[in-house]
Amino acid sequence: MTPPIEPDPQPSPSGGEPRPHDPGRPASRYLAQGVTVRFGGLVALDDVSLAVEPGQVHGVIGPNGAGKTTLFNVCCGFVKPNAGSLTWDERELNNLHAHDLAGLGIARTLQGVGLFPGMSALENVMTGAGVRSTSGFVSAAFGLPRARRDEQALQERAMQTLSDLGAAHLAPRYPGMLPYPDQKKVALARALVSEPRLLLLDEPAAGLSEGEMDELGDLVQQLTSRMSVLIVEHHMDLVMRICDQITVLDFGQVIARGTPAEVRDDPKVIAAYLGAEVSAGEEIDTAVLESHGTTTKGA
Amino acid sequence: MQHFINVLLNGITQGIVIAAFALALVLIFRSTRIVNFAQGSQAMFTTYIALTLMNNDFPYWVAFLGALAAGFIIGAVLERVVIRPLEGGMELNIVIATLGLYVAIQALAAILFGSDYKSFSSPVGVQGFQVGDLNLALTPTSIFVICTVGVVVVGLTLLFQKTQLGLTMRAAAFDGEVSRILGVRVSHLLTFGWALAGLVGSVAGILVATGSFIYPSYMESLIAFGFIAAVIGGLDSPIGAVVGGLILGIVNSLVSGYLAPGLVTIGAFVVLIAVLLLKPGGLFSSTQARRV
Amino acid sequence: MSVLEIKNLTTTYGPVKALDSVDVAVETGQITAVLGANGAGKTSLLRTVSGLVKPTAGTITLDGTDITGKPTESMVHRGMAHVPEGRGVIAELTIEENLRLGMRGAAKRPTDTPAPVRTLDDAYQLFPVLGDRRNAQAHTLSGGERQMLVIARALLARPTLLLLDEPSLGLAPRIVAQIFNLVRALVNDSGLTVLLVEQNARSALSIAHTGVVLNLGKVVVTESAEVLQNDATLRHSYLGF
Amino acid sequence: ACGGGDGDGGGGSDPGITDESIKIGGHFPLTGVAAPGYSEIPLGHKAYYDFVNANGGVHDREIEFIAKDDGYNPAKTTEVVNELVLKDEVFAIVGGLGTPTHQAVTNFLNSEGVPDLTVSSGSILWDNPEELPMTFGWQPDYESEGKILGQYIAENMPDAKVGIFGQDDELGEDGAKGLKQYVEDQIVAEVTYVPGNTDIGPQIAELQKSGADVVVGFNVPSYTALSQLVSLKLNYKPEWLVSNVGSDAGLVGSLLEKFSEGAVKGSSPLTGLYTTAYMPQSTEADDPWIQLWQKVWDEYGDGSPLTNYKVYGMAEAYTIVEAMMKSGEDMSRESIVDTFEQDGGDFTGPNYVPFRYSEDRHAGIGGMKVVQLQADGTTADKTPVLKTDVGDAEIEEFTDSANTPPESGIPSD
Amino acid sequence: MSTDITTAVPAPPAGPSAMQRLLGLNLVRSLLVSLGVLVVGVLLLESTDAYTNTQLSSLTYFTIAAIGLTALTGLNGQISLGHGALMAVGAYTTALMLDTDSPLPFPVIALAAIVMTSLVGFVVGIGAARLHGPYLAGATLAFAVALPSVALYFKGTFNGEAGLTVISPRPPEWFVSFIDAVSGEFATSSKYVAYLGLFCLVIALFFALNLGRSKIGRHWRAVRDQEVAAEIAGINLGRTRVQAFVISAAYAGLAGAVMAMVVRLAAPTVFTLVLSLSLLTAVVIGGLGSITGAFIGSAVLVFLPPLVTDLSTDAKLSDTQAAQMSPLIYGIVLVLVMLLAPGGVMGTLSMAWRRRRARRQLTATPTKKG
Ligand SMILES: Nc1ncnc2c1ncn2[C@@H]1O[C@H](COP(=O)(O)OP(=O)(O)OP(=O)(O)O)[C@@H](O)[C@H]1O
Ligand SMILES: Nc1ncnc2c1ncn2[C@@H]1O[C@H](COP(=O)(O)OP(=O)(O)OP(=O)(O)O)[C@@H](O)[C@H]1O
Ligand SMILES: [Mg+2]
Ligand SMILES: [Mg+2]
Repeated sequence: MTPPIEPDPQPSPSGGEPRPHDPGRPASRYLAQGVTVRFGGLVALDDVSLAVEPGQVHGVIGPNGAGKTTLFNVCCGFVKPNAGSLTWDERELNNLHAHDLAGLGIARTLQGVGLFPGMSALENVMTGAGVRSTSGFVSAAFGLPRARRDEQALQERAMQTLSDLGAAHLAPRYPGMLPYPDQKKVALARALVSEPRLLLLDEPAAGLSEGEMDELGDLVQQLTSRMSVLIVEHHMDLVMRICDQITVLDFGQVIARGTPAEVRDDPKVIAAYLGAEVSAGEEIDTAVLESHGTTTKGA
Repeated sequence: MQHFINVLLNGITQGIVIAAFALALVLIFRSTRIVNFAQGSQAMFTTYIALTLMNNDFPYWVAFLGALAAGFIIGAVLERVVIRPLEGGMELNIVIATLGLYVAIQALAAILFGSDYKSFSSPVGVQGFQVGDLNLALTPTSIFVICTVGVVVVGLTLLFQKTQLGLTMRAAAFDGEVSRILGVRVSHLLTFGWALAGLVGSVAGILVATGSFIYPSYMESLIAFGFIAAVIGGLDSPIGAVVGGLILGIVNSLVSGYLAPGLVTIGAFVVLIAVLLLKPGGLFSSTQARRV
Repeated sequence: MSVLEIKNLTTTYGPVKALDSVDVAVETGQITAVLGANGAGKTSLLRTVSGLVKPTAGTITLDGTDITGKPTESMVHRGMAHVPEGRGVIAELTIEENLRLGMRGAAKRPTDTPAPVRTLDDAYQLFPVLGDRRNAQAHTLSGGERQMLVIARALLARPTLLLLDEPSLGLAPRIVAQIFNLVRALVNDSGLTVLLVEQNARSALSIAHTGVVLNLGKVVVTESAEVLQNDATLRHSYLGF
Repeated sequence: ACGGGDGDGGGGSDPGITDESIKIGGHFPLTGVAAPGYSEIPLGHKAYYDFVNANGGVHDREIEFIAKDDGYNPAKTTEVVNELVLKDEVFAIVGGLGTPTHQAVTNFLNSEGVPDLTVSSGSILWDNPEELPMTFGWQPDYESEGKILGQYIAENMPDAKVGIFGQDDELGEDGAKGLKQYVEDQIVAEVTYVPGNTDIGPQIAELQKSGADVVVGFNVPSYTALSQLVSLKLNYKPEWLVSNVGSDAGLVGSLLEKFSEGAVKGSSPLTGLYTTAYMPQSTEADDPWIQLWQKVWDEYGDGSPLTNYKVYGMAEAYTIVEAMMKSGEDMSRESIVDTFEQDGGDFTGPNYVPFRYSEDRHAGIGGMKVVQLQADGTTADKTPVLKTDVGDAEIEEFTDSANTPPESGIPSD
Repeated sequence: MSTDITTAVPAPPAGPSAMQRLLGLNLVRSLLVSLGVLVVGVLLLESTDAYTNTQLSSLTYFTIAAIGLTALTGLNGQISLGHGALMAVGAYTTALMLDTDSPLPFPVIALAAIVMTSLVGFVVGIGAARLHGPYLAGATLAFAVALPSVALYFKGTFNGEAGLTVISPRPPEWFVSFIDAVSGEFATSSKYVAYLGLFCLVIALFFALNLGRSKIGRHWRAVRDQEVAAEIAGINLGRTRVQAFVISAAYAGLAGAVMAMVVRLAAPTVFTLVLSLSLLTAVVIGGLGSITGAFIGSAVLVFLPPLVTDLSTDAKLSDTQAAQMSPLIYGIVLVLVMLLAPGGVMGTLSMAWRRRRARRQLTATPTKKG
């Protein structure tokens, strides 16, 4: 049933160890193949495959509990799949750990915001890029110039990332004191500061107003010049507007994939996820109500 | 053979007492998510109350009940006066406050009751049973202790698993705000949780004392072992506390009987680490929360 | 008649004024939508009403009784159920235990109040996924599944006044539609009153009778939903669509 | 030290001594696990000094005694001894209690030149005049006691299988060392316990398994009571010999009384237990020394009953007062140490055997007798008073008659 | 002078040159603070009596250990109830190395103590890295209770219950003449030990200040605050936790080395659970995460008990009663501090300061939403 994923359009460059991270390189393809995850008896993901093409926004949608977050967690090493493989930079990611992500040029935001409450916004962002500074323990302990230079460069970059998102003024403030959308900005800056080539966004629009959501959409589209984006979202307006490709999950299986237009009209997707607008929903409810005989049938 | 049986029996009786104390710790942990270092001191204090009653010619059972009542009240009062105002702050603050109570109550007991040894008689005998040629390290007192702890565990398990009260206590402990929204009287339940723990703690205090001696710091070694047992058991489960206590008691006894008494604490450490390496949340932990 | 009357309500967090002299009247059997940008004070309004936060000034009257400053615990028995922001499941309890806690609230309610969700089975029928997983701990649920659990739990308390804080957050469109329909059906059929906080103003107004717009803790508009939906100027200036 | 010795007139210019007073202090576990029992020793000291002060003091000087709590923790011992020496500026440290605790301060006291008198511990460490010229032991050392018990077993129970129950420190070790000199080949089991761990079931079970029918305990009193209880639990009934430290019959007996079902009323549950005595015990109401202590305690104590710990404290205090008396009007730190070395062997306290103090020995009481507890709570002598010493010193009978207390109750100069 | 390392907020840059100055200052500031402490320490030691000197030497080792624990608990969020046992490792190492006819110079011995303790800390840290909250507390508590038994078991090396006595090092010539020059007094070995403690403290302080403000400190805090986010940012949770534990152990080791010389003994009874618990107490009542707090908390622990005892004796209580008053008051003080100043001394001060600033800002500019 599942449409097969076409073979890799870019032949692997010959020889040479893939370098862990090189922001100069064009984004590459992220491939998940045959991913299966079981929690006890529950099959959360069943043979799921997906390919994020360079410079594209790839959406994952599906009903609640379909396995979207689980797929995300597999993609970034929080959940070990029972079967399946991940490929990135023409290299298979065996035994992926979450802390390897940053080094691989992959960044992710969390459902919710997950900022460090005990640090200023600037420090939060700096932490996002921390792994890239090379100075070590000794220079830190002695406060050597080398560590100082590193910190300085890092701070500048973090500042730059914040200003790119129009959030420079937040730098010295603590997350707890920030309004929700500002927190989301800081969280995004923290993901972007490491200059990733693949960005994983888990429900980034949750809790945003429509205006803020539009802003987010524009931003994501701008990012595609530098990276690919994999996004999980329930706001169809946003998804349909910004995604190049969409994968639809239901009960852990891929039930459809294609462009927004293709997916939107897929009857399976409508049945499982979008729902046929209000009238279909009404039936469900009245059924519940009637079963108790409490209905006095109005409207 | 007799030696092995006796080392084992000794381990079980020691373990069951550790378990009783661990139970009290688990109760507090369930209701406040902290470890109450003052538990031992509270138990010691109520045991002195029982002793005072007994010295005034009240029978053992009256003294026992008196201690339970005192434990219940002390637990409730401490929760209201000291713990309640600290809730919502850092966990460590509560821990430090309980450490303060631990020291202060012990000092108070020394001032009020004196710091010398006092013997605490047993309602039943302290002489071991003899089966044929076998001298068993088992006395009517140890059977009394085992039965009492058994009753407490069964009671607690039923309370938590089968009753509305138990359900609301657990809810209140895990998420106060949501529980309040659902109409659960969280503040009363937390107080009740401490009171109940105080009561169970005083059971442990008396059981340790029964057929032995007390002095203001007699619960000291039990604090560490009780805590270790509770952690082994998973901190969250009454059954876990009992299993943890028994494991610890038996291991201690075996180490003492077959290796060297000096290695007992090392044995306890090794067991604890072994358990935690296999299950970082203890043997009977249920929650291994989803992180993302 | 108003079930819930909020007069001159002011709530502060330290120096921050989250609510500033708010007046809202919620009519019996109606859906009142509270709208506004992030940080406008919507959640604070609901939390103050259900007693989780103590107001610094003002009164809240429920069915003619002044409930200002009354403990949250008593609200369920007065017929109020609160679906908090952010999926307030008790993660360590099982799904069924969560629901049973909800049912406790119904115990002290008059039995003759019409209520569509009275038993665990009703809840499972409403959201079958909950039934399938009834003995699983709630933390294993996905984000949306948790939201369903919380809504079902609130309904089990047989409330007359339902406070919903962003119920659509993280739910699939189909479920959002289902829930909104359910809410409307409950209001129509059993006389439930709903105070609904929504980020998604468009869908909220589609089921609401009245809309209240908050901005920086102040009520800036109180209008019928119809007017709000149709008045482009109002929509643009306050709701951003 | 800054401010040291200012305003001190009188005999010597040493700290802590003026025309009117002599300030001395000691460290004791007044709180914590070791407090029960041991915290009574300073009470004994205090009562006796009060008695002396009320009767004219030492050469018209009042003795001011400060007991500081160290909780049996050497780190705290260091702190409180620093405080006593540097802040309170005591003349001498007396009765400092415990081996590990006191060991932490001996070097300091000796390098500061502070007399360190009558250490309350039977370790042989205090007898080291070369390196610790200011330090003096008081009670018999554990090794000598072990020897005397060993000889008694070898002579009177030659076929016995002997088990050792020892505390896991120098009390148990030195005691066992002495014991083994005489009964090495009779020993069938040797177990130890760690103070603080009250679970001694496995150890007693081990002794029972070995078939030991005589057990020698080098332990503190609470463990005597515990070992009796555990033996009862195991139906294990060997002959018990318990070192003096652990045989406080009054204390242990009263502890056990509640558990001794079926025993004859009023009889001690410890009846038949062997131990040693190096001075009269609190239960010997007829002994003139005990009568003195009782009188002192009745007048200057806190109303609680007289115990062996208090007797111990008073006896130590007696030694201190005697040394002060003998040091004369112009006592100094140097002179009191001299007195110990010159006259210490002739001190007239309640001890059956004199102290071994001399210029090259700083060891305390040099012997004891083996006694057995009787049903009426008294003791019966099983050996004459025996005198011995560490190493391969012979055990000899000591025939001099015991001292009696002076009429006044205060040693003369 | 702010030595608060948890809330080191890098100021937003105001142009590169200003920032360079600011960052450059970090090292300078650590140096200045450390030197300041050194000078104050010398002044204190030379202006107080011999007894206060010994209390100050206790303060040095206590503070060193408290700083290490502050780093672990305050910055990395790991609770340790086992730091007393780690100090034991340092102290025994020191005692063993001093127990020869010609012992190595103290810096070498201190270094050895640090290395030994770090190794033990590494092993414990690996076990601890997977554990959280009360489980970690339980494991470290078991460690604290167990380690002293090693000394009891291996009697041959560690001399059992009695422990190893430490002969305080004799003050070298130059030190005697230095003290003579400063205060005209004769330098005792107690004074020498106090100075050694002070030097160790200053060095420990210098490193702590640098680390706390560096990338390393930031990563520790990240792991403390939000481990999932930290992990995603590329921080290896396990390695970072072990690193924090080892550093913290190194501090405990140094503290143990100083303690061995101050107490003049390394014995099991010195390193009881109580020591570990008092360290944690010091860290919390001073103000978790603040180095100044570690100083204050340690000072409370060193100076309060004797003070209470003295006051009680002055109030005509008997020695025994006075001795029991001390823990009673101490316990009550702990409870009261937690009730009245939940952020500890430093936390409460900085909170008051921040609140005042916020209020001032608020009155200056009416609330505006971004
Ligand atoms: N640790 C776990 N143990 C048991 N079941 C789990 C666990 N984690 C996830 N599940 C289950 O796996 C399924 C997929 O969950 P997942 O969180 O991936 O859904 P989702 O698609 O992200 O849903 P939503 O849109 O509601 O966030 C759900 O039914 C969930 O309950
Ligand atoms: N516990 C709190 N402490 C301090 N300030 C708070 C707290 N809760 C909310 N605030 C502040 O009060 C104001 C109103 O917040 P509230 O959560 O009520 O807004 P909201 O309209 O529900 O926003 P959202 O759409 O993000 O849920 C905001 O400025 C917020 O930062
Ligand atoms: Mg999800
Ligand atoms: Mg809100």
